[in-house]
Amino acid sequence: MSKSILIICRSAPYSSSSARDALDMALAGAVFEQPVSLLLLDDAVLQLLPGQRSSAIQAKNPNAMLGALPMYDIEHIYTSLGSLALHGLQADSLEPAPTVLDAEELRHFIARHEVVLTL
Amino acid sequence: MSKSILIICRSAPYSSSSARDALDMALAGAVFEQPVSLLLLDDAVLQLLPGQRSSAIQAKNPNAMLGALPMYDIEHIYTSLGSLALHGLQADSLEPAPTVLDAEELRHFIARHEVVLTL
Amino acid sequence: MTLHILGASPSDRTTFESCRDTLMDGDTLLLIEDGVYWALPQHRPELARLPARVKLLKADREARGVELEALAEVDDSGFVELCLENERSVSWF
Amino acid sequence: MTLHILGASPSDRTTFESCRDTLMDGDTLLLIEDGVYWALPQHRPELARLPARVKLLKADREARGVELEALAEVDDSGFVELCLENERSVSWF
Amino acid sequence: MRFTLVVHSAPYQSASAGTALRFARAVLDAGHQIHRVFFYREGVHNASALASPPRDEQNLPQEWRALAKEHDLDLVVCIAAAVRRGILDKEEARRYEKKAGNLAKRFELSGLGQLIEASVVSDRVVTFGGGR
Amino acid sequence: MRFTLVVHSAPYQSASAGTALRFARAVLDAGHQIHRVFFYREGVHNASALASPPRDEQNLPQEWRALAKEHDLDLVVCIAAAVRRGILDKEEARRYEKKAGNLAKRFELSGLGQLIEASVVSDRVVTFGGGR
Repeated sequence: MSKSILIICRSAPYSSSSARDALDMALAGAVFEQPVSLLLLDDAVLQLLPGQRSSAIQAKNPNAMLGALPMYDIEHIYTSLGSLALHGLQADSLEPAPTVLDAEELRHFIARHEVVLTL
Repeated sequence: MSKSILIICRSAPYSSSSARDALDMALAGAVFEQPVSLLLLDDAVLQLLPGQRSSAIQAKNPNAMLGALPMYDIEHIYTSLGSLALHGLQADSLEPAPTVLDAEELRHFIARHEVVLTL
Repeated sequence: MTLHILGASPSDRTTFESCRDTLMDGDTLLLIEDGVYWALPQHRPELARLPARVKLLKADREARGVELEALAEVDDSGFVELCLENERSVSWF
Repeated sequence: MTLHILGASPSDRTTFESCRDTLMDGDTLLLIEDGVYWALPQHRPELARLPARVKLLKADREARGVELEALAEVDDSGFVELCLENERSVSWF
Repeated sequence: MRFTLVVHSAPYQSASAGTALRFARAVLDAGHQIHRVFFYREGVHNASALASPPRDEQNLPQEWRALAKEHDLDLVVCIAAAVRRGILDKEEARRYEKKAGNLAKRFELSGLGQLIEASVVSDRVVTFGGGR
Repeated sequence: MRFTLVVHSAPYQSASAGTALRFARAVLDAGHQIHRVFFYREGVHNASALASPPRDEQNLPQEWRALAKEHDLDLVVCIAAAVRRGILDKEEARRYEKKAGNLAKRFELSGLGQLIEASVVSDRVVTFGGGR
């Protein structure tokens, strides 16, 4: 039995444990061989800013782990045009580079998944 | 020894324990005979909406306790014009009716206090 | 069809806008917790422009002293029903 | 003079606007935690319009990968200094 | 129909901890099943055996326990989230050399796999967030 | 100069729990005094003796304890906020008929009066919020 699971994270990398918790959920989904998508909306797009030196605040950088997701068969990290616009970011300056959904694609993307988990 | 203490609360009544915690701080200040002011900004002005029937969610209504503050020599509950405007509220439809500070008054009000505690 | 569950106050515009931008025709938006403040007269015009049906959660609305007026509400069992009527739920907070 | 300490991301406009509206000439605004994202190019014009001096907390800025460019920053001991230079602090979060 | 609930908030942190309990009751009252309630993030504090609210305040850990007893609910607390935050069962207390655990009865520590499994086998999954 | 710090957030709930500790260190490094650190709201979880983070993660309760030991800090946890949330010292554990408390060493439960007193006698009071 299998279900498509969408994980929506909306938090900046160090504001709380949310970014890392979303990653852990995505990895758990992959380990249990479920098709998992990770959608970073709003502040969560800030997880993809390059050059994070989080040792300054004794925190782990979720960015490094986001880059490792393809090893777990999570090939794409999604975000929306609106989230990029919120902070004036360009997809090609982010690491790992996200797959960007426009408004119409975003709506259909959500509707394509059977389970949506937000955090 | 005495210091003027300003407590700024910015939370709606049931979103978390913040509204009740702010009240408890104000009461503690009064019990220890310090001059205390309570400033309700942004969502905190929603604490003053009449007709809250919080038994529906098994919560205590902070509104009732706000009305009892004068008994503790906290005569005024302050808010700002901006906070009323945020939710389109009129001071005279609120209970207890707050003392409303305009932008200029608000700045000076904060600067008049020796200690500012926010929550 | 999707049930969108919005628990954030109108002071959190970013959450509202992200929720709004994912609504499709046929979806339902359920306002719970501080989301019921969207039913204050000040905020209603924005609700009216949404492409989704809007409902309020009764207990949360009553607790917060918000008038129902022309809007629709459901009780907790109606919340469960809405979950069943829709294929999935998305929580916005 | 007051030290305003802003820890909320630009996605929380309500917190920013309340903080902004209480700034007086001579006050200092210290951006900490997710507040350092106000230094992203997108958000700088609003910072530039504030009547207060603006500083960033270095460790928080570095952690989040935000460029300093033309802004001023302080380390943790500078944060302590700012508290002493001002008569009171107000935290916005 | 089978539901799974995901609870992210601690009792005093966000109204959603209370909303989740009300929703669980409504699901059961309507004759549906709850496959699992999964407590994640700050939600792990709903499983504290030590929470001691004043008598006139809602006691969410106690109410979850009572509901679980009545309906034989599966209340699973994410072990990684819990241990970090100081919610331990007896075994974890031993592992980390603490004198005693504080996980309330009827709750069980387990991994995120329990959330994934629940998502797959349930008809509906509802997240109770708050305090991102 | 004398500082008082007010901490409102739990370790994983908000970055501000970590900011508060860094600030405390900077105050002491600069040769100033900390009159008191007052833990309120979810901040009470900084005082958990049971928190057991992975080794490669910051352990805030432990770091507060170490700092308190080194500098003889007064770490006060609001008793009303703590008891509700399941943080109990031995005495409160007895009062509420729990097997054991979980308040870490060097922390002390006391009332909001301790915050008011600290506000009055300190030169500066700084709030570390987050997660309203």
